[in-house]
Amino acid sequence: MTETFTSRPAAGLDDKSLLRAYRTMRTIRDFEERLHDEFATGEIPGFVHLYAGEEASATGVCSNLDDDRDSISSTHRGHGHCIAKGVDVKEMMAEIYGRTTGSCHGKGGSMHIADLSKGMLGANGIVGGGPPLICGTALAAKLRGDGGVGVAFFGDGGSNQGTTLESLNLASVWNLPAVFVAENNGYAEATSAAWSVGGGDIANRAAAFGMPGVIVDGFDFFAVHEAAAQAVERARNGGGPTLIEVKLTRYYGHFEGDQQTYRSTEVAEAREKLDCLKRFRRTVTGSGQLTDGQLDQVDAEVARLIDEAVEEAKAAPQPTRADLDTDVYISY
Amino acid sequence: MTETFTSRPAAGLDDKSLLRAYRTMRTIRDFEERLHDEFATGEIPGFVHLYAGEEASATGVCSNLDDDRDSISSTHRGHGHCIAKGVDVKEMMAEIYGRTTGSCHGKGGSMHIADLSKGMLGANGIVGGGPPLICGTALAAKLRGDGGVGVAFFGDGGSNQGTTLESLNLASVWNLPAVFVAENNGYAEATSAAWSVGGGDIANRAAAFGMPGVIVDGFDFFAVHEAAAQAVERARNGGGPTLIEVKLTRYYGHFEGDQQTYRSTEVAEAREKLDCLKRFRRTVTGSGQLTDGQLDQVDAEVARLIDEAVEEAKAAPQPTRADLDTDVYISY
Amino acid sequence: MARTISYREALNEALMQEMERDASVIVMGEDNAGGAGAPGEPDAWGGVLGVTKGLYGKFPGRVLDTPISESAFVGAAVGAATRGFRPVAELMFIDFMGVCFDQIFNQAAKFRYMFGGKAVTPVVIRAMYGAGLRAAAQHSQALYPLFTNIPGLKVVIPSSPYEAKGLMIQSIRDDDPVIFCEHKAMYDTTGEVPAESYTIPFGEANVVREGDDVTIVAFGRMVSVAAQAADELAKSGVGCEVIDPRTTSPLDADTIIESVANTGRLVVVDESTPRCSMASDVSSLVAKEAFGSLRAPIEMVTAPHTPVPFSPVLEDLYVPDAQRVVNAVKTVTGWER
Amino acid sequence: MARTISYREALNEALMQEMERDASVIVMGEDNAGGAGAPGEPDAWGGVLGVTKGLYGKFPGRVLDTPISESAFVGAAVGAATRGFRPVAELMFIDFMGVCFDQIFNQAAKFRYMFGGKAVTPVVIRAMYGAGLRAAAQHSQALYPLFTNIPGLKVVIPSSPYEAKGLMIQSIRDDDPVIFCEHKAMYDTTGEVPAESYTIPFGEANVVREGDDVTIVAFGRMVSVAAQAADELAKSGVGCEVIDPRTTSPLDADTIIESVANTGRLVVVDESTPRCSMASDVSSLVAKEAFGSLRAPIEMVTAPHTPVPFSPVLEDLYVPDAQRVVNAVKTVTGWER
Ligand SMILES: Cc1ncc(C[n+]2csc(CCOP(=O)(O)OP(=O)(O)O)c2C)c(N)n1
Ligand SMILES: Cc1ncc(C[n+]2csc(CCOP(=O)(O)OP(=O)(O)O)c2C)c(N)n1
Ligand SMILES: [Mg+2]
Ligand SMILES: [Mg+2]
Repeated sequence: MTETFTSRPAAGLDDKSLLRAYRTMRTIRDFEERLHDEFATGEIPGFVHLYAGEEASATGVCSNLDDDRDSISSTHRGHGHCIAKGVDVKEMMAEIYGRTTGSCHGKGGSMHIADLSKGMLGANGIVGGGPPLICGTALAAKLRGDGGVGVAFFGDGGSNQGTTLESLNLASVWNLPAVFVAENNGYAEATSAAWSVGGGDIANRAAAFGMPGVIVDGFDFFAVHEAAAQAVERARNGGGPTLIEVKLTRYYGHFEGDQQTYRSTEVAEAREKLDCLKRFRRTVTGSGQLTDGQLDQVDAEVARLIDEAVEEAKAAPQPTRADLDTDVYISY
Repeated sequence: MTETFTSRPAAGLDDKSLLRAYRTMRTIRDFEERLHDEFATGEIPGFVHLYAGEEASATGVCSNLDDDRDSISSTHRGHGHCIAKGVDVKEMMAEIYGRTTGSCHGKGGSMHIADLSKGMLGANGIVGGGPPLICGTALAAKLRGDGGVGVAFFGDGGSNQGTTLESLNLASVWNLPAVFVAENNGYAEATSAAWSVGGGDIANRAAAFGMPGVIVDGFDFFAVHEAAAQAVERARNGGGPTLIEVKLTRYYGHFEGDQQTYRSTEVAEAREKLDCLKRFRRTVTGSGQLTDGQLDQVDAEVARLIDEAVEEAKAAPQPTRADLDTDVYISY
Repeated sequence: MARTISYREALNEALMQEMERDASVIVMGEDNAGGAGAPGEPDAWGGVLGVTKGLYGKFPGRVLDTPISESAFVGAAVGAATRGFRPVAELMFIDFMGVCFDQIFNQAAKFRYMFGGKAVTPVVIRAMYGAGLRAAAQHSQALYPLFTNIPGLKVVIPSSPYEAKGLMIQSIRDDDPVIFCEHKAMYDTTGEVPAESYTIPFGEANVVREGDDVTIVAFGRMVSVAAQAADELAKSGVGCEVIDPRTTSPLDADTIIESVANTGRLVVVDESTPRCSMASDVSSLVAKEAFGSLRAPIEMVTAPHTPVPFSPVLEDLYVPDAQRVVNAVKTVTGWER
Repeated sequence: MARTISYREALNEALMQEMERDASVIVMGEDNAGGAGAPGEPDAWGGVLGVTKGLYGKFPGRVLDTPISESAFVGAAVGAATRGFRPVAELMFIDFMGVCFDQIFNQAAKFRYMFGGKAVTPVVIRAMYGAGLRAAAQHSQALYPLFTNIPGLKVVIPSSPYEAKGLMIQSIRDDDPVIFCEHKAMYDTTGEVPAESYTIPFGEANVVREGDDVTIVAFGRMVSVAAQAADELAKSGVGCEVIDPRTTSPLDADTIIESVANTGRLVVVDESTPRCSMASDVSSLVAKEAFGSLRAPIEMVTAPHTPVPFSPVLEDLYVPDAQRVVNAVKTVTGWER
């Protein structure tokens, strides 16, 4: 049942959609690169897991989703999913700095950025925490009959967690409008996916639970977009869940501070030869749909946005004692 | 990878082994039939889940196992596994009656009968509780290098529990000498396996985790024995885990008291046409290896054993207040 | 109009009425309809002990059977709650929390705080607790202290059919995640219950009976045990005030403290094991907030620090009974500084 | 011979020495070797915060990396323990208990009792607890009360490098299941630790400092916070007896009760959330067993009933500090009946 997607031409996306996709990927990249630098200064508290390198996955999938009826769950490596699902970038940055202007008022931090109004159910500090939740949002959409889908992102490491595996089965049995996106970046912390994922490809697990499984090249926005489009379409039409395995590479360590002694040249190679942003640019300028100038302009705008986001975050107020015990409950 | 086993001739088993297998199956059957009757009198406390009808599974698998180096985990429906792994029948009966002479001094009851000295890690009240434990006993055997194997029995319902699915993966990744035996009796409580097991056959899940999967007819002792023999052999030789799906039927309700409104004639049919004891008898007398007389004698001996077990259990002492708080810890 | 019905029927009626009233209420759990995919009738079970019986017949699309995968379906209930539904998920035995606790305590319980006040997660998780059915160590625990420890959860323990119905309706309407603990040995207990819908607010204790000599705080099934002890003690002239907090989180501290201010003595009766329990929780509250009123040590009547034994003889010794409560009251009333 | 080493090094040394001494000791967890299957060095990580660093190099077959599947590998540790091994499994963050609690509390903890005294399950589960690293709500909890509630588990909370080493060695040699709670913000804390192997028995509190005015019971990282407060209070002539119980289960009740018999006042300092906590547990113990000695209400200094906030400002307010302990002591010493 497992099928491999390869790159296609711009797959019928109009200029506006292409520009939007590029802007999203560029925003994620710059957001993460900047965090990498800022983290090194010691000013950012806590654990930060960067999504740089994996942009085509979140963007390719979420470019098929609506703000309101569609929802996603994410992981500890959640910034890319948040941005792709439309969470405000400045609020995200402020959250990572722990400020009251942050998405979560400074109470969540990098690992818990959420925006339920955008159908973004939160980054998640628990590996395997998201897939069960997505069974619920997909169920809600199904019961409501609004054609909505739920998408669970998880890693190769997360594909071994019982909660994830159970969710595949539940989604299949309930015939839910759900899409499971396994982002296989080759490692869970320092542990190789080639070792930890019994059975080889994660996509192979789809058949075990009665759903289609596909593998896509995570450097190729178009391949991801297309695979997700088919899965989302199937889900919206009552055809049930799909498991998509996206193969990709993370450009930084597991978290900021990781010395990455467990891998060597693959990142440099990926950055050089496979990078999703470079490839996207080659494709759309090569086909003549967009010009380098258009893309350069996006780059400039995004750079400005990120600068502002960091500046504003640093200037934003910290929470105060009064915030400590609010919002534990809705009613007390 | 999924392969279906069908019945074979007596598969090279000598008379003694055949008689032993028959005795085991008969003991399980009589034990359970008698419990069914005794439960109706109201004298047996708690929840009792009967294994009647499924005897060929426990017996076929455990006839490949040694007392000391091999271990098994079981389920809420554990009597058959216990008997097949050599737990003392009288102690089991006494345990079910809650007496001090019971396998667990009356503190465990039907759902927790264990005998660690026989490598029987306990019936288990938690669906999916056993497979992780078996990863550990298999690991112990592997580290010790004694050729031992660990066998986890679980039901169709249990095949959907995340703990079970994780264990399949861990056993595969660690290349453990483990055998996973999914006893698919068609139902988890009132819920049909055809509905709850996404992906159809449970054996299909083997490939997802990188191990062989086979399906066997659970009414056929020889098919189970043979499939298990191959899996155990592979495990002992460092070939890693196997998933065996045994298809069978439970003759009584989920637990004693279940009205079974969710199924109709299948039990009567199975009892009549498929029954493992009848079939075994036909096979071994048909091939001339054993005579009806020999088997009848076993029947008589087992009947006596069960009578005595019940009698002795009823006469055995109850625990007393002094037992209430002993054995929580080894050292206090 | 009040009729005499059972605890089970009271719960069933609460679910039925709320499903009728509010289309966003959905119910899910193993065999909650019963027999999904089976050839027999679709409502074959209606829950393992019959609490959800008949719901599927009335609201077929809104009562969902589940595979045995508590993390997935409890998580699904949580997820659906964030999207406008009011799911009631059945964990069956509270002892099964161990295979799905993450979705409860790290997800549902923390969303609102972690997301800066922006999440609404009105999920109810029903679970049977308690000893008495000879169900042994993995099916008899009284684990509400574990949930009470977790900020973000509300924990409800109804002590009678009347309480069961009103508290269930409140649980469903409440916007926070609720752990609803049903004592499995009480399903056949009967009592007066209004036919119409009503709610009982959280965090407001019920003073089951008044008295001036000793305050007894008891939870769930222990409320009737405490009341029985109080009856007994009344014969010898000892007046017990029996308080049923109804919810352990939030806890009605004021009612307890006021009562102790009057009686000067406290006994807490808790079916759970003693360490980090509700018995210790209420004791510590009073030792801090009402110390000046206390005239005797605080007695705790709990299960022992052991798993629940199977043997009926041992299980009967395990569960606190009226005699032990009487003894505790005698200890505190007989105490001289 | 004692050297100054860190809490992390003390733990590592304990593991190393026990693995050397006893071939049945094995270690497992996510990246405990580090980098299984990766092209780099095999001991790339040695645990996420480096506690198991170097073990794989010395004992390659006995240090196992695991997939992210806590139920399976914690259960595997439990299973191997029933077959003659002494596994030390790392749960990494104690907050991850929610995905594997069943194997701990329904399996390991109950085997001995449930099987009538016939099981031996010497498993150690290491887990990091506590706030301070800005790791937010799902990576900062102090969940030891949940384990303390469970009969059959022993729960250890070392408060210094010396305690860490001795208690770890004892945990490995102990025949019962042990939950070993390491405070992640203490890994770099240094102290004097003997180079040779030694054990610290369970259930024997350490009187960290003596004093006659107030008893302070504190756990884990809170021991140093309490000691700091005691230093501060000593300046104004208030003598605090600071007690580190070392293990919450078993709990050394006698030492606490004797101390309160002398001081008449108690403050409990507990990093966990307040409900059904160790603060409440110790308070209730004293309110029952040492009431006659008590001259003031029992104060509890705990985290608030909220998830752990990410914001450094809020997290610093969240964790009990010396000032709050000082205030509590002043409350109890200033109290007049
Ligand atoms: C239940 C649980 N176990 C372990 C961890 C610690 N942890 C955080 S991220 C991670 C690796 C995740 O790997 P993967 O799923 O492949 O995602 P990636 O980091 O590669 O994006 C681990 C082990 C956790 N957060 N939750
Ligand atoms: C974790 C957990 N969930 C639910 C239950 C309740 N329960 C006990 S047996 C059972 C059905 C098990 O079905 P299956 O695995 O097919 O075994 P069978 O009863 O058919 O032998 C259920 C739901 C349980 N004991 N543990
Ligand atoms: Mg990964
Ligand atoms: Mg079954």
